[in-house]
Amino acid sequence: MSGFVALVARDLRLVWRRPGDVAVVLAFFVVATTLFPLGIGPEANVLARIAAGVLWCAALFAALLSLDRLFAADFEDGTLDLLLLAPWPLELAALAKCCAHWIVTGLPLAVLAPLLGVAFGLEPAVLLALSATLLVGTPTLSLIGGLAAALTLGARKSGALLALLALPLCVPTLIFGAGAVEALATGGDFRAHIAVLAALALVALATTPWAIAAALRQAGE
Amino acid sequence: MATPLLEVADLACRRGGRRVFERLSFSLGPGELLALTGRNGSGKTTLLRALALLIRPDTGSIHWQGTDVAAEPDAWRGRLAWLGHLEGLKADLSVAENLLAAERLRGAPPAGDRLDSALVAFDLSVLARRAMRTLSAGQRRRTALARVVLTQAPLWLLDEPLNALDAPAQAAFRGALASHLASGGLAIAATHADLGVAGARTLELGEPQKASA
Amino acid sequence: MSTHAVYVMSAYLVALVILGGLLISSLAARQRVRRELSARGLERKR
Amino acid sequence: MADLHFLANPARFRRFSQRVVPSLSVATALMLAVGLYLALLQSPPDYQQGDTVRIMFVHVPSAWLAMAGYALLAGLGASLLIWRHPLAALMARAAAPVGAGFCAVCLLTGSLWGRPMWGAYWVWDARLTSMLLLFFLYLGHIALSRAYDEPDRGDRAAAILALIGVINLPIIKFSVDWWNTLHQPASVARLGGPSIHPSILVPLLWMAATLFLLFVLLVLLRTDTEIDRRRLENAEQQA
Repeated sequence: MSGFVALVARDLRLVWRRPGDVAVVLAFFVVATTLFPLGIGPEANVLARIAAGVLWCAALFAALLSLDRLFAADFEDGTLDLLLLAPWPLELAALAKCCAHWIVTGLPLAVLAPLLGVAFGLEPAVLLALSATLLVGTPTLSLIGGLAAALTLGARKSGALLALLALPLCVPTLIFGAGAVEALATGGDFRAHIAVLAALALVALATTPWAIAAALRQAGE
Repeated sequence: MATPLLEVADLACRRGGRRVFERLSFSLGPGELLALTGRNGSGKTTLLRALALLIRPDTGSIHWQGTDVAAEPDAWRGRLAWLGHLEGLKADLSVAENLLAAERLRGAPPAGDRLDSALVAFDLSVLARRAMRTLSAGQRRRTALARVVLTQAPLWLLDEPLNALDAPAQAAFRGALASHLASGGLAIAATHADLGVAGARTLELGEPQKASA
Repeated sequence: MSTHAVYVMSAYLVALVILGGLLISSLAARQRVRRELSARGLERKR
Repeated sequence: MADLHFLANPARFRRFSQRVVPSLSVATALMLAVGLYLALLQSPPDYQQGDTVRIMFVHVPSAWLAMAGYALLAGLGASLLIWRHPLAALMARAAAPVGAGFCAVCLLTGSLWGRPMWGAYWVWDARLTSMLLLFFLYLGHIALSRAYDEPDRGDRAAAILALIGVINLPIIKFSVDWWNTLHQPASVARLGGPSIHPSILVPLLWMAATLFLLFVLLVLLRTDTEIDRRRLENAEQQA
C-alpha cells in the first residue's frame, strides 16, 4: 500500500512541476465546449437541451487527450521498468497511475463543468447534478483510457489509436452520465442513472487494472 | 566455491521468432560477480531482463536458494536492484527526490539516512537539489548507480554500468561494487570494460543463432 | 418482386461486394505471400 | 511446446486446412446457390415487410456471425495470453477483418432495410447502434494488432483488447437499449419479428449455415496466409 501512495504522490508532484500540461487539457475543455453555441446558435432552449451531452462529450475528449502521456513518459525514461520490478502487485501500480490521472483531470473537469453549464443556461440543481455525474463517471474514463494508453504503448500513431480504442468502451459511461443530467432536468429517475454510473465505475475498477498490468508487462518485454 | 544462491538452468529466450540464446546455465554464490560479455545483439540485455522476469523465457528455470523465483515473483523482485540502458529517473525531479521516490516505489521504509551515504559515494551531494533535466549524461548515470546502492538488494542486475562515466566515477562504482560483493552480495553485469573485481566470472554470449522456424 | 426490389437487390449487391471482396483479397494475399516465400527459396512446409 | 490443442501447431493446422478447404469451398458455393434461390425466388413476401424481408436473410446471419466473430477473437485472445498458442495470434489476425466485414454487411443491409421500412437509411435503433459500436471495436482490434513494428506485441495487445471488449459488449448493449428507450419513439417496427413463419425461417437458417461456412472458409484461408507471412517476416529478420 505504501508503494501505491508513493506512486500517486510522485505523479502528482510531477504534474505540480509542470502545471501547464493540465492547464492545456482544461483549456481545451473550455474552448471545445464554447464552440458548440457558436456552431449551433445561441437559442437558449436548444443550448439547455444539449448542454449535458456537449459537456460530457467534451470532458471525454479532454480526458483522452491527456491520457496519451500517462504511461508513455515512464516508458521512455525507464521508470516503467522500475514499476515492473517493484515488489508489489503491478495491478496496484496501474490503479495508482489512473488514480493520479483522475485527480488532475477528472476532478478539475467536474469542478469546471458547472461553470460552463451556466453559459448554457442550466438550472442550479442541474449544474450540481452535472458535477455529480462527472465525479462518479470520470474515474471510469481514467481507467478505460489508462487501458487504451497501456495497450498503445510504443505503437505507431498511438494518440489517434488510443481514442479509437477507448471511445467505444466509454459509450456506456457517456450514455448514463449525460442521461442522468437529462433525467433530472426532465423529471426522470436521476438516482437510477447515478447508480448505474457507479456500477460502471466498479466494473471498470474490477477489470481494467488487471488488463493494464498485463499490457504493461508486454510493453516491458 | 561457496554454495550457490542463484542457479540458472537451461535458459532459452526467443525474440520475434529469433532465438537469442539457449541452453544457458550458470550458478552464482555470495560475493560473486558474473560479467556478461559478447557483441551487440548477443543477448546480454535479454538475459538480464529474463533474470528480472521482465521477459518470459521459452524454457529454463531460475532458482534462488533452491526455490523457483517464478513461484514468488514479488519476493524475487524485492531482492533485485536494476540498472538498465535507461536510467529510470524523472527529468522534473531533483536527484534526491528521484532516489527517495525510487526507494518508496519499492515499498521500502523512508531512506533519508541512507541517502546521504549513497550521495557521497557517487559525489552527488552538491547536485542533490538539482533537477535531473539539468544534469549531464554521466551525472545521470551516477544518480542511477546511487539508486542501485540505495536498494540494499542482494542481487544487482546492471546493463553497461560504466556507460558515460568518467574515471573518478568509474572508480567510485568499482568501490561500491567491491563493498557490495564483500558483504555477500551478488552482481550480474553486462559490460565491455573490466569491472576491476578479482576472480570475477565471465559468461560470453555467442553469435545470434539461426532459428529453425 | 415489386416495390422494394431496388433495396433488396442493392442489399444483396452490397453483401456480395463486401464478402466477395474479402474472399478475393484473401486469395490474392495468399498468392502474393506464397510467391514471395518461394522467391526466397523457402518451401511451403506441409 | 506440447500440442495441448488440436490446432495449436501451425504445421498441423496446415494439414487440416489443406484437407478441408477444397471441399469446404465447393460446399459453400453449392449452398450459396440454393440459398439465393430460396431467399430471392422461392420464399413468399412477408405480410408486413413485403419483399424487404428478403434482406433479413443476409442481414440477420451477418449480425450473428459478427457477434460470434468477436467472441471468437476473445477466445483466441485468451488462448494466446494463457496458453501462448502461437496459432491463436495468427488466427485472430485473420479473423478480425472477416468479422468486421460481416459487421459491415449487417450495418449496410440494415440501413437498406430501414429506408423502405422506416423511411430513413439510418435510424438510431438500439440494435443498429450496438452493431455500429461492435464495428468500432473491430476497427480498434484490427488497428491495434497492426500498430506495432513487432507483430507479437500487436497480437498480445489486441488479445487483451478483445477480452476487455467481450466483457464490455453486454454492458454496451444494455446501455444502448436503455438510451434507445429514453430517446426513441416506440412506433418503429423492430428488425425481425417476435414470431417467425416457417416459410421465412427455412431460408434464414439456410443462409445462416451458408454464411457460417463462408466465414470458416475465409478464416482458414487467411490464417494459412498469416502463417506464411509470419515465416516470411522471420526470414527477413534473420537475413
